[in-house]
Amino acid sequence: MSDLPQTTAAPVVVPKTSRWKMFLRSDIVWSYRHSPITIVASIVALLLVLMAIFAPWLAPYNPFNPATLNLMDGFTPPNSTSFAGNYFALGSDSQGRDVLSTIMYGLRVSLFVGLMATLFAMVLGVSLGLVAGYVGGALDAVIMRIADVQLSFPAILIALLIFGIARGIIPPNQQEGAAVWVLIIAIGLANWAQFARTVRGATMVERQKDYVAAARILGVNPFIVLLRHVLPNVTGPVLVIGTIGLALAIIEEATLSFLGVGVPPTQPSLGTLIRIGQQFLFSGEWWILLFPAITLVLLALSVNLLGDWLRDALNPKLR
Amino acid sequence: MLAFIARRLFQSVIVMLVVAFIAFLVFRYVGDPLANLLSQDANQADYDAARQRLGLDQPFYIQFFHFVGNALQGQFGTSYRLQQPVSQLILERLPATIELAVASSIIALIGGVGLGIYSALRPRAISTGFIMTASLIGVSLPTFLIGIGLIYIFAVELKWLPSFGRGEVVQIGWWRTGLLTSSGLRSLILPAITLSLFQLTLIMRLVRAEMLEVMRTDYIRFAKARGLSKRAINFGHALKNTMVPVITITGLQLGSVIAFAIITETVFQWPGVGSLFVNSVAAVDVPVMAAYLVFVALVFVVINLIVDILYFIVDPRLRDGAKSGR
Amino acid sequence: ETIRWARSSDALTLDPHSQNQGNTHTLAHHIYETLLGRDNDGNLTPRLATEWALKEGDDTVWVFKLREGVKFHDGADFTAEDVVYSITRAKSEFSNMKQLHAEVESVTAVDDYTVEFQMAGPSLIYPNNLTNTFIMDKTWSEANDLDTVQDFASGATNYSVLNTNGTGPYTLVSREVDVKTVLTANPEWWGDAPAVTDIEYVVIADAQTRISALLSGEIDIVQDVPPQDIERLSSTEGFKVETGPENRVIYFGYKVSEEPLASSNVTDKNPLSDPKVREAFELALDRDAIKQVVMRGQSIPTGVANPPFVAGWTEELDAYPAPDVEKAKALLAEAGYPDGFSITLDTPNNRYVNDEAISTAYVGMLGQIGVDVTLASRPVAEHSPLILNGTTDFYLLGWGVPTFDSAYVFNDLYHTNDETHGTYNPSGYSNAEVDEMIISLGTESDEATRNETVAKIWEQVKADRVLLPVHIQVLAYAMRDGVTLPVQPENQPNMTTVTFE
Amino acid sequence: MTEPVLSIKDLVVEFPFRDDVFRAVDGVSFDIMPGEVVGVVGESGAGKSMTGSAVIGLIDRPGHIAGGEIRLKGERIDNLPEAARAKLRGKRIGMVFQDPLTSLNPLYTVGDQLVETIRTHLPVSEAEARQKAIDLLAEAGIPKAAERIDSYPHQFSGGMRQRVVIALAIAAGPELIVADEPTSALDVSVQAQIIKVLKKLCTNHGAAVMLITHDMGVIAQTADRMVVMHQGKVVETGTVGDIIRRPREPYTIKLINSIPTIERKDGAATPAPAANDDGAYVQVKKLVKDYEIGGGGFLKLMPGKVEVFRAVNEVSFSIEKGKTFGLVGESGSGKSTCAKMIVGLVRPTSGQITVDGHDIWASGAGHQERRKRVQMIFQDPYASLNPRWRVADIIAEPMRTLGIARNRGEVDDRVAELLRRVRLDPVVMRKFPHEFSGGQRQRVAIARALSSQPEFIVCDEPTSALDVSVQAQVLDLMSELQAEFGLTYLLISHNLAVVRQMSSSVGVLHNGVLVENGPTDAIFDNPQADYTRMLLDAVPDISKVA
Ligand SMILES: Nc1ncnc2c1ncn2[C@@H]1O[C@H](COP(=O)(O)OP(=O)(O)OP(=O)(O)O)[C@@H](O)[C@H]1O
Ligand SMILES: Nc1ncnc2c1ncn2[C@@H]1O[C@H](COP(=O)(O)OP(=O)(O)OP(=O)(O)O)[C@@H](O)[C@H]1O
Ligand SMILES: [Mg+2]
Ligand SMILES: [Mg+2]
Repeated sequence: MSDLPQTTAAPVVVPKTSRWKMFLRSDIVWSYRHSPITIVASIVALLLVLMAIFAPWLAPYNPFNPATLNLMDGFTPPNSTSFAGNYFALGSDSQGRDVLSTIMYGLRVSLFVGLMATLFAMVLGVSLGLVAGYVGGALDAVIMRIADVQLSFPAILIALLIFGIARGIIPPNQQEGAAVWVLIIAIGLANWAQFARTVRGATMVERQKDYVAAARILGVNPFIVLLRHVLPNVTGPVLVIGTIGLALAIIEEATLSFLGVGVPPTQPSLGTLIRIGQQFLFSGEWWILLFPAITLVLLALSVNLLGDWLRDALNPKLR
Repeated sequence: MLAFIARRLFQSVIVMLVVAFIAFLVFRYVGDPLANLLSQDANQADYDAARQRLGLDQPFYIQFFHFVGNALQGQFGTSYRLQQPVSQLILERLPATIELAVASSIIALIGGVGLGIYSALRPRAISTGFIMTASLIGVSLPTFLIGIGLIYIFAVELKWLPSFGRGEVVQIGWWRTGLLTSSGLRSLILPAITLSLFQLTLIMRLVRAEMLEVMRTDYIRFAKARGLSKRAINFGHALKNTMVPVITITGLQLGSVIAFAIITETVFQWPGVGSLFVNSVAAVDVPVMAAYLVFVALVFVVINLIVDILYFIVDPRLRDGAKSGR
Repeated sequence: ETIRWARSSDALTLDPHSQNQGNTHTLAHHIYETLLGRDNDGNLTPRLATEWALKEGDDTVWVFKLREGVKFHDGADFTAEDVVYSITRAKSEFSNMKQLHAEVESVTAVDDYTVEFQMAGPSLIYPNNLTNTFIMDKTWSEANDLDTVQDFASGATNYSVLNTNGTGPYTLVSREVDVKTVLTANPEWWGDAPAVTDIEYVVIADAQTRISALLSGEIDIVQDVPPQDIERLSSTEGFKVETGPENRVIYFGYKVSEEPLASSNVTDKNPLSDPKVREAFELALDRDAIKQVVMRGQSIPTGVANPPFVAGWTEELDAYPAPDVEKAKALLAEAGYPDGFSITLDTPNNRYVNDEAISTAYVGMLGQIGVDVTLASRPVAEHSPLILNGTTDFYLLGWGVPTFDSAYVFNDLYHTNDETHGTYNPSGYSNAEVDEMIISLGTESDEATRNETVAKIWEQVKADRVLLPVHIQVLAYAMRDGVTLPVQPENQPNMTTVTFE
Repeated sequence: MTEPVLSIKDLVVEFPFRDDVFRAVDGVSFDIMPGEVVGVVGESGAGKSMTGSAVIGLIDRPGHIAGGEIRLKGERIDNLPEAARAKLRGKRIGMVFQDPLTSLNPLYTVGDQLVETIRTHLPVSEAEARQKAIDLLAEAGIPKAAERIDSYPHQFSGGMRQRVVIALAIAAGPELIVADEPTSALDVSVQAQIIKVLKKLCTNHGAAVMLITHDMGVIAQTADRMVVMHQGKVVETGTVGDIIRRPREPYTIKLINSIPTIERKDGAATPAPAANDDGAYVQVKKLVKDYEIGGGGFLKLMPGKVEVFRAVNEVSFSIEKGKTFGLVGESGSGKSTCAKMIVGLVRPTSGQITVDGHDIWASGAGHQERRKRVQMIFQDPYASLNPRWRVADIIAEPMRTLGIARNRGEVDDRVAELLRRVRLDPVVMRKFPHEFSGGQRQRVAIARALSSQPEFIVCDEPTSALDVSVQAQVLDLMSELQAEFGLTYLLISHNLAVVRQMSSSVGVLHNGVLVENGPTDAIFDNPQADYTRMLLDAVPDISKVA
């Protein structure tokens, strides 16, 4: 900024640096490298995600395959061998499932539900937010009023309601197969408003900017303007909300499962595991509750930490 | 300002209608209330008769019409499960929820605003880093886990505090309060903390973010340049300006405390509307569920209105500028 | 002494005839009394009636001699008129007790302390139906407009929903529905003054909170103790647990009719209509493992859908085969399903002790013989309609037998599902011969013949593998040391039976 | 010998930046005597504000004073502890910031803020402080100060707010006032008044003023001496007259030369023919724009009357092919709204715009054709380029949209050609906008405008976000391109000097009404409307230097 080109014809010299090097030099990488807690959080998150993805190969047992279970393995304490002669690093639960394996598989369910729900909320919220912010007027008013109503009800309540509707609509014998998708939609519908609000705000700011005007002068289709011009410029906040929303979705899934309206107990998520484990809090089998609970908190915490960091790294002013 | 409030009220009515409709719609599908109402050996004829008596055989929009009409008169029918007028049930349970919600709101507000200010004023202190990390743990811990943990530690292991219920209550008029007895107050501690933690964290982070933002503004810089004392800048100027956005979000958050109480009340067996709702959901007690939803919407609407009025008090720009579009 | 007593859900109403439901009766038994009681072994005992017998020469009339000198809480005397009034009320339209008295044609007061029940036909087991029908004061009821029973289903209410006037050992002090009910001893009661002088009855829905409350000393007696906590509680100093079998059997049911199953991958026929498959299902079920692990020893495995308290139960019927996975697989292969098939199991998750866990365990066991089961777990309010509407292929259910008579089981579980019978029989099982025998039980006057028929029916339905019984549920009451509340097989504990040390 | 009020010696301000250290101020030295106004000039980023911040001790972290010393009346202040420095602020050093809209706390009345400041520094009672506040406001030129004192900032206009800010700065009678761009957010007319107030105050109070600005005109009118800064260093110091007339350093010379003057440029712009010629290339006829105000959101769902604000009121003018029409007027007068209607961004309430005989707002076929003809260059080069797009894509967008070029090679060739035309090296195609300086970005924006091969370009404040030196380059480029391709320009600016230099005819907008319209020289030399005269008088100009 401070250098004054000497002649009007002065060519600008571009230093040829690879994209990778530029990425390494970017603010975001720098702030990442200087935040030890973020590094730890990302490693924990990565480990958990890898654990979830590779559960079928890593887990010592397959707790989702009832045929391999032996009820007589039940309630084996951590780091010991059951009557049936199987070893359980983190103990086994009331059904003789290996707690370590159920956690790995449960993480899969929790992460899948969390990710898909967040994605759903994101797509819905971002689209509505873009439209509301760009078109404005009555459409905007209607969308935002709906968002207000949604925000005034805690997500859990909304998810409970949607769950209720789905239960009523889907024939009973298909409910279990659909349970995961119902959860995803329920949590997604409970969380879209945050995205919509933020994106709407950002869109209203971007819409005013001259680059949008420049495109409009050309007569570019508003849909294209939204998609190609505005959308990329609102990804920052969306990413941040997405991350924090993911943590929230994971907790919501757990809470719903805890309230007994989650995934089927034969394919438990972390929340279902906690609900089951909670029954054994006083009976001495603490590991059935404790390990899934720790995993859930670790997951939510590390994702939250990442979101927090991302928020600061992308925009120090962002709330 | 009156016009503004009138407009808000109009919006609120729409919101309430939408909520009522959703409430109604949803609960028609949740399950069959009759399964619980009739005894084990009731037969099909009994079922049909009961369905007819309850009006469950009528078309859905007619049922909705009845519902709204009665709701306007404060009539939500009789609970299928508890066989009392729903409005009476809710009124009976309301004091418990309100006391819990208010107590935890106070904790959340004082703690949240205090910690938020502290961490905003000392952005680089180690204690702030600690608070910020701890606050993330606060939002990462599901409420039910916090409740279970607190009960286990403070009631079962240490035996310091009661694990459930409201303790001794005193009746004042129709209000049944637990605030006047020591056992009532002791019973309040754990649930109030459980319920407040999440909100506290949110408020704290919000206050911090807003305050940091405000601290960067020109008028704060100018206030410094004018030589005002640190106190005047931090608490007079920065805090007051922080409050404007904080009021909205906090208002909404506190509104959702009441609804959030569902989980806390369930874990602590707190005899409020939240546990009433959860028990009703399990029993498909439609009138109670519908009334509860409408009640939550009402709370939201009222809080929104209070927030708007607070806005007027705090922000002079709104008082006369509510109309100018610039 | 005061007893603070917690259970998972409250009485639905205090109108004694409105609901035929366990929790409701439990509270009512403290305030009101019935003509006959039942001891903890399931035998009938005198209560407001001191003697009862069929009228000599007419086996369609039951004669009851009433206890003298009994007073209602408001001071009124208890007389035969009150019995006539109460039974008539219990038979009236909105009463949920009316099925139990369907055979009663009329009740008449012979004198102040004698009543006669005119039955429609010979009704040998009728006195069994009287153990939960409470006697109200005619004068008080009429004064308070109580002739009509509270119409529970349509949300009606009446004076007796929150006010009481019984002859029982306790009087109502205060009631906060779903939260807390306070009772105090009735000094005028005819029986021996109970050791418990005051009762605080609180509702704590969450099991862990309930146990916490006991452990933290806020509660003296807890009902509905999860089996996994029994051991810990009994080994914790200062607490103990009383256990005993409940008069309730837990079983799996399935569609046995020819129609293909809605939830199965076999779409052209119903695998379960083949008795071989049903046998395989039984051989896959390891009842003892469920008892040991899921129920923590707190159950009594059984091979018949009939609790031992109930007349008709025999040891042979109770026997069940040892689990045999290999044989089960062979049977499946024989039936044409060498690779098994898929099916959905519907289970309640808040009704019976560890209901969901039992189902989960069974899903694993079926998995071992190659049957791929999806578990659908729901609160009972959503689960029951599936059974009543017959929209389930495979389900778990429990059945209590308040009359202690097999006919009660047959009527609802085995009779063909029609207007009046087989309400809880969604299986499609329909055996005319069995139906006929079931109907004959109602009017059979000869006890020996009746018992024979009962045995025959049991033999038939067991051979037909209509239901797959798992176990008899065990009840557990936990309490602090120094207090003893014995287990009551109908889960109707009475505080008058509490003893202190 | 009087002692200087402020004496800065070898001041260095550094920002540790990752692994690097950035020197924002690099060895600056100068003195300010009592009663003296010293102007600090230099282009954006030269370190002017940073020097001011260092003096008052409010450098944002992680910046810090890394060397040199600052003395106030001989007393060294730069190394004082924070508490002691805070005591100086307001009491001995007053500060005025650029933006009056954001310098006042919106939640407190003007009086509250004044009283608070006064009572912080002076041992007076509430009532006395209030009286003093009224006096100060009156002195700063707020009419009926006693009545207005309980107003909130938003109830004041920008100029009034800036007066309040000044009143606040002088409340405790400081010896030194640091004014950082005190007028650059204001209209020229208001700017002139504020400068007067500032000058009067410093003569009345004998305070020294450090006036930071990039506007040479303001300096010329206000300051006694000036300091020219460039890249954190002082390039030249001296009396204003000396430097403006006889700049010695090459940087200063360049700076002075690139300032456009409102004086007639010899040999420039031939007189334009009469306005509203029907044969003109661009014709604007009775353009009106009404905006609905108040009651957004939900209210729109309800019927009812809508209040209307007329932003543009029956504006008509025409532009000859290949000529430039300048549109001037103060902020909010409707200039941008006109521009937006002309390029097709905002639908006019009524009126007609034709370019080469085609109605811009006619619907139906030929829509794309019309789009091609008109292009726009925007004020803020930072906001007019999509930050997520590469330069090549930005410039190619019009070609792709309008179907001028389709295949990749052709597009790339054209983009390279366009970049060369705006004097940028084609290799920058792969860069993102944030990797350019402001002037370079504006070139990219111009390249994009040229990309659709337009004949008519609307330029809305094309240089007002740029430094004077960069402004000169961009204006030169625009003139060159006009000559080269016969472009027609509509040039919107509030800078009268720029308009005079560039355009052949001018229109003056005031509150949405075109008050005057005609050949540039005629209007500038012989204004008819009062408003035009007022505008012209208010323009600070280096040629007016005493
Ligand atoms: N907080 C900061 N962090 C890093 N660099 C900064 C910061 N504030 C200013 N700078 C840099 O310091 C240099 C001097 O800035 P300064 O604000 O003094 O410029 P200026 O001369 O006032 O420019 P302008 O006319 O645009 O106000 C600039 O290069 C700027 O980018
Ligand atoms: N979308 C809108 N809704 C309502 N009023 C508007 C809108 N856009 C502009 N205005 C008003 O119209 C008037 C003219 O605005 P315009 O942007 O054309 O002014 P301008 O002359 O370009 O000013 P500046 O020099 O500050 O850019 C202003 O009073 C402005 O507040
Ligand atoms: Mg500056
Ligand atoms: Mg403009």
